[in-house]
Amino acid sequence: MISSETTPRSRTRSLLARLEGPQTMGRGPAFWIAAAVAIAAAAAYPLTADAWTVGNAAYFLIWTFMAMGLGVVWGYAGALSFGQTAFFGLAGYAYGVITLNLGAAYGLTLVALVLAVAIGGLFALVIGYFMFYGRIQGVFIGIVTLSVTLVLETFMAQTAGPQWRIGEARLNGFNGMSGMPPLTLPWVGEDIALYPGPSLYYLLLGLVVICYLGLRIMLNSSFGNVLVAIRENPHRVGMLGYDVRLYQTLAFAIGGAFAALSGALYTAWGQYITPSSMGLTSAALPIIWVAVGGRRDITATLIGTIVVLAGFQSLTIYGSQYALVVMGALLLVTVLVAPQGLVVGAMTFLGRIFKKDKS
Amino acid sequence: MDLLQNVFAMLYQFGDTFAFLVISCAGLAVIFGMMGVINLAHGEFIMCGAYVTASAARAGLPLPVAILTGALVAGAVGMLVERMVIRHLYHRPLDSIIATWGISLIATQGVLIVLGSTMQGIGTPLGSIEVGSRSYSLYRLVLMVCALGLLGGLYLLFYHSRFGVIARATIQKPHMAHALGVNTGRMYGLTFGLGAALAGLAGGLYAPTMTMVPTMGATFIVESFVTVVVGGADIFVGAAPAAAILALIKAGLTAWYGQLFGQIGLLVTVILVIRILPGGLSGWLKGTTR
Amino acid sequence: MTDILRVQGLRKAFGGVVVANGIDFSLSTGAMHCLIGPNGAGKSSFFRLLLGEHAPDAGTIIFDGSDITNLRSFQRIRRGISVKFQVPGIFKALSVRQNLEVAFQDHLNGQSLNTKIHEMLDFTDLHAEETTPAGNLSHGQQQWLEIAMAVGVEPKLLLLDEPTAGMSPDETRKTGEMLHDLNARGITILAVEHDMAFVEQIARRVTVLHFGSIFVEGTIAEIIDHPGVQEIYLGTADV
Amino acid sequence: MTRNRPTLAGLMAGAAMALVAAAPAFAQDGPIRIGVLEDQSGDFAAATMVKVHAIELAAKEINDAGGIDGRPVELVIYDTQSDNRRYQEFMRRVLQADNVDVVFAGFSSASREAYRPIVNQFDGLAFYNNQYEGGVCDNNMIVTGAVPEQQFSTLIPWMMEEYGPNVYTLAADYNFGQISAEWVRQIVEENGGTMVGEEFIPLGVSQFGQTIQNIQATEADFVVTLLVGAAQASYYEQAASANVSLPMASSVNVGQGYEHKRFTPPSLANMYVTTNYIEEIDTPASNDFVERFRAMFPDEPYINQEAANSYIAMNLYKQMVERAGTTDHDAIRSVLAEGDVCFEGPSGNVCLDPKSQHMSHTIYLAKVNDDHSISFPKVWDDIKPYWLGDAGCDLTQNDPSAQYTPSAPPPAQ
Repeated sequence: MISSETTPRSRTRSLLARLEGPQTMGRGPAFWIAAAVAIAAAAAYPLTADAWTVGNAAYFLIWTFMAMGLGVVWGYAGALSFGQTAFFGLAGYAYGVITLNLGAAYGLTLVALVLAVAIGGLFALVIGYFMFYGRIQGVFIGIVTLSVTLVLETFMAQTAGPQWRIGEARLNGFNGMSGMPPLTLPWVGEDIALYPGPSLYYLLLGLVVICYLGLRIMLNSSFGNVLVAIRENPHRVGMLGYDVRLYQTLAFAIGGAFAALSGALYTAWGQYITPSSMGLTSAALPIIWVAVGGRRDITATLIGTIVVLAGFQSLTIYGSQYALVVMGALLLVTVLVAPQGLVVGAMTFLGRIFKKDKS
Repeated sequence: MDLLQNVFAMLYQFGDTFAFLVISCAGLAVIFGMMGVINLAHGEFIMCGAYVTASAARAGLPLPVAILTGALVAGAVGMLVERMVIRHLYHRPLDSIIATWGISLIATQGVLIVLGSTMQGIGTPLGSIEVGSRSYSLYRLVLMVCALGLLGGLYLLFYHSRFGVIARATIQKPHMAHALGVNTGRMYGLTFGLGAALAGLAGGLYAPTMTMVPTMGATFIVESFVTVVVGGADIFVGAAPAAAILALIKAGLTAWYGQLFGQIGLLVTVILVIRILPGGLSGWLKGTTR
Repeated sequence: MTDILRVQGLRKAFGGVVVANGIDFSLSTGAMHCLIGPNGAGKSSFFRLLLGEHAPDAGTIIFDGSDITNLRSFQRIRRGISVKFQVPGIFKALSVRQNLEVAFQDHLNGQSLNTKIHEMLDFTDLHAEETTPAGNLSHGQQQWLEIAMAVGVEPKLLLLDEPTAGMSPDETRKTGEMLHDLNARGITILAVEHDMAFVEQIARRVTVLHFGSIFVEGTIAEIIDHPGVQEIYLGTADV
Repeated sequence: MTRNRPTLAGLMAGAAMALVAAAPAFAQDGPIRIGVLEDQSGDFAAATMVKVHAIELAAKEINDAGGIDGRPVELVIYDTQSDNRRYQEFMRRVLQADNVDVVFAGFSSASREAYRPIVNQFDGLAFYNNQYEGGVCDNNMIVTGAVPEQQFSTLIPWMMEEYGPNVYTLAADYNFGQISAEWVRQIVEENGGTMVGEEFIPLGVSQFGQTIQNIQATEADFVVTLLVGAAQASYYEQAASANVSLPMASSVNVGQGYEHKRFTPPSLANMYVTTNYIEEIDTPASNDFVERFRAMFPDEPYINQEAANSYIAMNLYKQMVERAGTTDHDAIRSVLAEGDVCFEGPSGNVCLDPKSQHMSHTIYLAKVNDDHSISFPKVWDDIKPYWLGDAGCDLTQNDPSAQYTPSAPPPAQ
């Protein structure tokens, strides 16, 4: 898209210019100062919090990738996937199988992470090709993707027998696969194993920031322009000379790769992956995070996911058996009162106040 | 004799699966197929029907009356839900998924809190019949008859009654119907209520054969969605043949390869059908695949 | 003059309904041509066949010297066909500027994209609405925006499906002027239209479709005087 | 396991880690904190709510009697919602943030496997109070539930003698069902019987028409039903209505999900279950336990084997801490290694096996009658969890932190 006479520097500048744009909320110095403050606060957080809270915060960050991926697929490209967990689970198992066979030395766990994401993304590419080039549309995308994840779950649940092994790794059926090493950084002397705690937290925070900014650039680029146009009116986009199926498939693969990143990280975090992470309940969760936060904006998706995860967890801690009832009610309220999502609603509200003050 | 016995066994298995698919998908077919609302609380309407039926039966009502009570209560709850929630979401089908999922969460957990984690069952009536050396549940034969009766009844209702004609007109051309003086809001409410009542009926019919727990609706939901999706938008043209084909696939795979393949086969079928026939069976049968 | 579009023996049936019954049609480069016919004559289906949204049962479509019969829609667009639909096909949630960006970014970027967008805002007189969501524009403005999107890609052939549907007489007249302007820039125009006054304003030649075949073709005056045409319209006046 | 490696996290959050390690040292006079992670909502709630109540009962009794070694017991309870992820979250929380001394956790085997890596990482101590498929050889786990060798080596030979040698197994298609079916197969063969059929049912299946026909097509003398979950429990009603009048043998029903109370008679009639406790057991100790339980929780629907296990586990823990004089895990394990940690509880006398850290049981054969009342045709005293120890698991020597199965036993020493 960038013409040939541009120098590397102006190319960087034009990429950075894409950090802002009509596809993402938040612009101007005020927004970026707020973002920098948020990141700085997130970076300073482990200094004030205890080990569990930091590890727990890292755990929340793990899920944001899947949510942002779904945000791209659903919020931006307009295809509601009910089966992101298929890519999540596949990558989780891939990480387990690869690390159990290769071990954790020489930073091989990082290689495993990359491979797992690639496998998940590739599988999403195949499913996306199958769907979009097969002219599957609307709610049927949700049903096909849900079927895919349920097939995987049903299949994995019965792999308890000893014959189900890949190299050293036993799939271990419904009880789940465990014993894989956590992410390990090669280090002078001894490798550093990233158990949940500050080091894993910083790694994840860095990844979240990179992915978030990268997605902002992508969504405000011409690729993102076409995605939202497809969401609004796929027919017209085709009649402007774009291959709609290709764009949808690519967006789906990107969303799948993000879900896969969550899956591999989750497996490394808990050293455990189970078929139920691909089941109906798990499949519905990302949709809730994204819907409650606001699907049409990547910032809202990110913030919303963390807020909802933390909120639901504290509800479970303090609300005991009423937690699920409150969750259900929250969903209803969101849909009826703030259909754009609670975070988008709040951001719009703040933006309005801010503008009023200025004028 | 042996051959006859095997033929009957196969027919029984097919009929049993067919009945399960038809009865459990009818309510969803009305709500999803006609109104385009993806109702994830379908299973909870089924649970509602089952619980009411069981309570009514234990209170001394004869089973058929208890089942009807279950259907009516589920229908009333459905109309209430439509009024309070679904009505605001007709133009946002994806949001209705989320809203109905919320309702489903509230219903499942609410019932657990209020009524406890299980409810005593009511037992399957009618006993069994012997065919050759094997015995079969008579009640399940009744369920097969009910499935056929249900299809017939719905056909009559939607094609040969005033309500049905108006309902179809309202849902296909709401502005036109409104201009003709139809109370479209009421028609939507009634149609949704009918779908919920049919789900309640499914719960009532299967209540005597199942474990009564708050999450019991979940065992219906995948099968119902699969049937409706394979059937396509027109439930009468699509759902019955879809149920027949799926029953054949599922019963066959289960008989020859075991339950696992029955389950997986069902899901793979739905993926392939959507891929090959985007309009579902009804779209294909009508020859207007768009 | 060469023909930009040549259609031969085009046939398409849905079940028993024949929507194109062996259409032979050609359009010379630079023409300004109208397609008329009663409801159900097959006008929209003909457009869909040209655009590749339906695959024909038989026949060929030659565009700009090459056979495009088996190409997919977006590939035909890339060869230089563009279209404006009857119902405004715009991106309602996106701003006017974004609509134009999406339309042009595929072959323009940076400053040249900006210049083009400004040119099109001038052309449609939508400068003031640049950041307005397109869904908030008036009906006529939406139609113009879509025309701008359709012509901004600099097509060789522009298809218009009832471009003035729902417009006020003033807007209709303005639209006619726009089309003349575009035609003067070298874009061949083929329009489906009901409004005979508008047809008279823009078309040099007119083709009448009836039951999926070409009934007659000629100048506007010839068509109006043609007894068969009157019969077709009167005969189906109750539709 | 890699848990002995130094971690960056460990270094940076050293203070918090030290807190965990040091907690017993300076909390010697404070309360003993016990984490309780059980499913109070979701699919498993029916069988597990009572476990929480049993632990509360034990805690109250212990506190009323002066606590453990003079220190009161404090419970930290979380609802895990039948969701493996909640186990991961809350196991970290109780070990890291709440600094508990011991955790009582888990119903499903999947939930146990979800939290086990975390217990290992923090070198915590967890009681798993459920009957399960067996085979967990892990120094950080103490298992009080019955395992297959205890339930099947008693049940199957008895059934074969009573009803005949032809056995049909119907099992849930996951680890518990598959491993249990493996045990049944092995025991049937050892006793000269024949497996006339074996069928695995995916979790969540609720329609059993074909299965019922498959059973009827064989010459089975009895059916071993290893079905799990509410959906699969629909089998009994459906089998009864199709008049499958074969006796049933099970290790999983009645004892935890009290199906005989929930289903309408006689769908469960003629089912034989080996369990280490149910509330119908008519001994003075059991009756006393039921009375005390109902006094505190009058609305309790049923007191199952897991409730008894949890209650016993509390008392075993009390005994071990008092004998060790500390809540330190190594000290507790060395008490356990002495091999005489026993408790005379509601189900009779039980002892912990030092090699596997599993528990011996009195096994009751419960028969469901036509009216769903329970009778006990046979009781076996002191059935030991022998398999793990025989197979080569010896936690007093080394800690593999693994789960073994008969077809994947511990590697030869």
